[in-house]
Amino acid sequence: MNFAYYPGCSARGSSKDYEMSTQAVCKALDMRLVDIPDWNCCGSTPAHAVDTELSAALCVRNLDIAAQQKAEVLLTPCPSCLSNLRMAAKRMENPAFRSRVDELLDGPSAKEFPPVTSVMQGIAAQMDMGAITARVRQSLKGLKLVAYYGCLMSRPAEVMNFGDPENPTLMEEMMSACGAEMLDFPLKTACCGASFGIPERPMTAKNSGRILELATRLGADAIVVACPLCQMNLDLRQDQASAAMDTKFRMPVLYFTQMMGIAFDLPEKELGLNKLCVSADGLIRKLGELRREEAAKPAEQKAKAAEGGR
Amino acid sequence: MPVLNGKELRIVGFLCNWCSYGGADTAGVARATQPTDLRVIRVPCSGRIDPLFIVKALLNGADGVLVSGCHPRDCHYAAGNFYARRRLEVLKQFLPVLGIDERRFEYTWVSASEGQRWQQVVTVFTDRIHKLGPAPQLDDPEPLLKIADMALTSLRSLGTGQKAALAELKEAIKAKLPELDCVIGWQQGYDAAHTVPLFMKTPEDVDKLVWGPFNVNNPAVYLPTFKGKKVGIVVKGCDSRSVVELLQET
Amino acid sequence: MNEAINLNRLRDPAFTEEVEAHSGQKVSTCYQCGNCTAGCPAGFVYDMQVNQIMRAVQLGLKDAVLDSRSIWMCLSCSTCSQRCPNNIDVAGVMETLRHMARKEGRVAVPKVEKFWFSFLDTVRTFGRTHEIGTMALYMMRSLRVFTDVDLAPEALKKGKLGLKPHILPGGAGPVTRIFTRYKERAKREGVRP
Amino acid sequence: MRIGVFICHCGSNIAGTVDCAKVAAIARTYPDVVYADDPMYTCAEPGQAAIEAAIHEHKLDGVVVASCSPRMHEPTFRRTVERAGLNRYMLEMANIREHVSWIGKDMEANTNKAAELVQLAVEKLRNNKPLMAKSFDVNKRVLVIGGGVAGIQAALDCADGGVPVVLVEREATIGGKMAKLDKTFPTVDCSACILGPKMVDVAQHSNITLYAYSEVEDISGYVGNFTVKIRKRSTYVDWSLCTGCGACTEKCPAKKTPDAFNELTGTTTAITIAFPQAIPKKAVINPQFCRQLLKGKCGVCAKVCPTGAIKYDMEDEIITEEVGSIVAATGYDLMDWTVYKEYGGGTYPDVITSLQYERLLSASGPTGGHVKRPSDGREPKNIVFVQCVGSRDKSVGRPYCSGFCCMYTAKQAILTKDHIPDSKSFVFYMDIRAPGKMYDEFTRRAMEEYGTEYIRGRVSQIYPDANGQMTVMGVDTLLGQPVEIKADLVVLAVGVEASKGSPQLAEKLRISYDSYGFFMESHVKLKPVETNTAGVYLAGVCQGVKDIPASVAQGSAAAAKVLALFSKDKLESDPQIAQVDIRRCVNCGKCIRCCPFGAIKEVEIRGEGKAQVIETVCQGCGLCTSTCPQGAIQLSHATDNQILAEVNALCQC
Repeated sequence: MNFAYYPGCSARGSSKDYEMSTQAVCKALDMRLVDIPDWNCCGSTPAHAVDTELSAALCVRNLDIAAQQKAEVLLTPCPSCLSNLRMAAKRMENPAFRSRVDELLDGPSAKEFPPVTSVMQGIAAQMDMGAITARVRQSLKGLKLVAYYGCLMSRPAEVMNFGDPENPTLMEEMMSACGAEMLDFPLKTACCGASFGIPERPMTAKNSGRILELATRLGADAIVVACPLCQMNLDLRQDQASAAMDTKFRMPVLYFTQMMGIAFDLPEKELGLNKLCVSADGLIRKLGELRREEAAKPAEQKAKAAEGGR
Repeated sequence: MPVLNGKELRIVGFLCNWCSYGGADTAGVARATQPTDLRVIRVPCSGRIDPLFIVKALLNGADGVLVSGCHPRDCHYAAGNFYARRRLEVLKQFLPVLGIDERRFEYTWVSASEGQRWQQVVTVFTDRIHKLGPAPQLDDPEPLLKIADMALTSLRSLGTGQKAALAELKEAIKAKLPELDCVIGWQQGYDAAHTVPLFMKTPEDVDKLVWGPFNVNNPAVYLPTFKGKKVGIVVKGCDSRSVVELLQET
Repeated sequence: MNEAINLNRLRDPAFTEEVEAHSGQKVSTCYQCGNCTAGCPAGFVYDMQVNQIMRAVQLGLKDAVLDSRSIWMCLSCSTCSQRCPNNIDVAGVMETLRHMARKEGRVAVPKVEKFWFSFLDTVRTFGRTHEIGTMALYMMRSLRVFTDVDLAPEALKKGKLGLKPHILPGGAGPVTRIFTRYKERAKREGVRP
Repeated sequence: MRIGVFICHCGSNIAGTVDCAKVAAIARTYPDVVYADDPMYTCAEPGQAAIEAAIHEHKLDGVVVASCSPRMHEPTFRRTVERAGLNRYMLEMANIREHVSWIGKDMEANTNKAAELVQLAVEKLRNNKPLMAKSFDVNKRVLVIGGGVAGIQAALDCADGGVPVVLVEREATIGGKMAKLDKTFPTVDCSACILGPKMVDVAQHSNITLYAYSEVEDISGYVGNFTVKIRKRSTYVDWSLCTGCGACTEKCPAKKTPDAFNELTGTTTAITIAFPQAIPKKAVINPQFCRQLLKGKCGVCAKVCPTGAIKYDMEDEIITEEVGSIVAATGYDLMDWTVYKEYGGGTYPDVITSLQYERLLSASGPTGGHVKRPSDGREPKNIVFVQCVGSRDKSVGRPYCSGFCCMYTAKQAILTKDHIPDSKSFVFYMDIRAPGKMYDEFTRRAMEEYGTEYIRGRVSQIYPDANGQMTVMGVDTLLGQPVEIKADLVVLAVGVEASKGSPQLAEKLRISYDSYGFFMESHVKLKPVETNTAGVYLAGVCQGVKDIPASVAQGSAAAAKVLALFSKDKLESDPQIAQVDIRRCVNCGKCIRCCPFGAIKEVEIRGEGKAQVIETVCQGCGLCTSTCPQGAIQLSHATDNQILAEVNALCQC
């Protein structure tokens, strides 16, 4: 089944791996993601920080394209894009606002926009957790993971409707469906420092630091994320965070799609694991051992049984 | 004849003693300035108001009539304002028949603490009446009054259903229940002043059935969802029409 | 700095109303419990804490608010809005203040705005963001040449920084036009784009 | 008819914007008006004397007073005319203050309006008839609902006043929330020690019948003659045999039963006695956990019970009591704080409610009075108290202040220091509300003598830091800085709400309640104990949050109201009720159906069915009057004729 797809700019750059794994996993679940043609940047934080109407205009252009495609729903992997697109669509309900935005566009925008949703919710809507479990080839059983949603995924609640804004659980459900043990992570919706990594590094470093510190203390094998910016701040900037907390974190930070890919036993190349700054090799190795032990167990038991029989 | 050589119009207010009259007092205590046209008649409850009073006032030279009672559910007498709401709503529809502009009559709910709201209600209504201007005067309203009286008598029993008949009704339903998939009715909601739909499948369900002024919603809306099923339904007179409609449609 | 604020003189009720109008939030419902500040991830770099901003808005202390660094440091993570006991969208208020400040050309933390413009400029020229471009522009604007250079090689090695910009297949025209129209309108309305 | 009219100046309140003399002059022109005057203060002693004098001098048989709202002074002037020998219903009032002088400045318009309102009153009065109140007997027994400290106080005072009391308590023991407290502020004396004796008095008082583990099922009747159905829930123990020896509780194998009395901080047995000082001290079986009742095999308690009191087949019992008055004292419950997901929503064992903490402090509690963390039983060193959890918080629908949290938090901080001298307590507060005798001094002591750290601000998030501690992210708004505290134990001062089922009880009592379930008093300031239903009174938190002294005071106040009511052998019914003209009544039964109070019944008069009003039940709403197609049933003092007279007065003038 085909889905209109808005990758977002980072998919072409800082989060190539997210993009790759998303494509791979969705393919594995026979969901084909088709880029809407000629899409442009949603403006991200800077746009709406500078001007709501400008930000809306940038988003609406994409919504327009999706509308022309007669797309039933528009999927995007990036929470930041998602929240911008949804916010824009919501604001456009106000006629005054709409007309001011239309002024900025080449022509008047479509009356109706298709609903936008995250790839994660898209998958959840397509198939229940059972179906995901059914697709698992290499269970994540024995891996201790924490799900980190960041601040955009569930807030503002009325726009994102992503379950309890203080305690979303969709990612946990998906990871558990893949067999992983999910630790309760109180900071799951805390902010990582967002796009301030460049202009105000200490702030980002400290916030990411808090998150990495708690995950490390909880004894997590990895943090699972769904946001390119979070991933960048926690992974690429992990050393900066370490410095800020004067310690040395070694915490793999994977996209939930990469984790699912591993569980589905998709080739590592397609998941872009090599693009992680904090390597996931240790994780993969641990998983391998776990599965081997498991495979070994029945043999032992047989052996025992045999002895018992004698 | 215009009051104060045209400065004022004749506006009569019927206020229930417990909420709205108190609200008007509260407005006074707060020195909330209001137009001077309104003259208030105090009644124990909005349910005491006979629509005939209003028609009489309007036919005898009042330019506007304002009725105000306790907010629905806050009635000092539990249910009085629900009866009032029914009657006054129908009255609104009926006034044009008597050649009275229905905009000259309004009913609302104001609590004893809502002084500001009262001020606003009076101001808005008075403005409205002033926009409409003085009401056309009849030299002999009596014949019209007679018609009104006859017509309104039928209004009086509005919503006084059938409590007595409830027992028999329940029996009747219980008797029929075996051959039906379900019977739709009302049951008490989260408090005595609210009802929610009741779908009766067992005799125990039937005992939950209630009847009274709080049976506001029209149960017929649930009929389509039972397409192909054999269902019974308890309706008010007005609801029965929608049932008929549904029958005609399918 | 710490001398008494003359509330007769410095107070600007119109400002409070303007903020409430633009943000659609009732600032007067804030009773200063400080929950916003308690949860704010950026608070430690603020010059005025969120609750103090809200207080200043209530009092109509326009200058204090619009010249504060805080409104520029806000991460827009909405933690404050989420947990406000009075259901105030505090983040929304912060954004409104940011817009008002910009329109009046008051930018307490130029580097942040510089970064935003660097980002938006790449969007304007290419239609999509371009990390290297953004960074280069920002370095020039802010003269902070060494920003994140320590990361660049790592990122490059991982192929996470697209070296060449990805321009829209159909050309960046449509997007550029959006910006142009925006700038023109701002000029017409006499506000700073 | 001879009518006297009195236009009150009310100082300048009315005279300021109404020409009272002119109104009086106009009034003299109205039919039947033989006397009109405009005194300075009609309600004052000389003013009333003047009315009496005028009645005698001018042989008046009706009086119109134009002054303030009748809701204010109608009773006053009714007494006045009564003193002068008139029937009290031969008085009418025109409200020319709240409805005229106070809402407009235009002297001409006001004067004209006042005059018309006076005419309105005169026309009404001309149609008035003297009404005689009927009297009926009072059943001098009282029902007290709720055995908390307020209910106990009300019950004891009534009982001491010689009134037989029926006390109904939902739980297995009386004592309510106070019985769960360790110490009480501001004196820090032991709660059980001061409440215990009162509970014993209840048990021993010859005038008190106690139904514990029971609930009010249904209430009918009216002031002086209520009929109450009480459901005695099954305890599976015959209390007439149970001696409270506790043998059963020692032997019961179901030891994992959650302990409701200890706020679930500990476990108990399936058959249990709430606590040592319980009244009545009787065992109760919790059917959710009793193996005999669940699986049908066990029966240990039955075996060990020396008196054979265990009855597994026991069923609920409905008891009917006749009383003349009712005191509602149903108290409160804590709001469901698990909505605060940012505080863990109840998932962190070391984040507990203040009431749970009371149990941890209490010697009769699960830890024997040694403060231990629920998670690992360790003694906490850093304790954080968070106030206003579920109070003053619109976002969770609890905008009101719970009143006593500030005080008990200070108390708990002090007790914590007593229990664990090397501990440190922090209190997050928004405002300290201590307006009571020795209250503020008490909170000061917590800070000054016990070194409790008070921090002004709310808490944004609480989470376990995986090192066995809780991280508390708060703010010090006075410092203008976020603050963070590593805590071993966090105590939430959870806000209160009306106890479960309050709205349902209110419906049974036919009293109103606010949107939070608290019962409505009939006047916020002047009738804080009465309700709008005659004979029903309120005591304690069921009417609004208040602390122990206030609850006790209101308990006594309610008792005083009951005793005052019972001081008369007969009660007078309000004669402003509906009356049936049997000549017109066609027995259509519509009035019977519409009456919200079931005050109309069908009777047979000379072989014909007729409607008849039960005078003591009729509340005088007049619904039947506007319903009767025949105009056969008329509400005295607001008959069709009287109201139409007013309408005509307005329209013809």
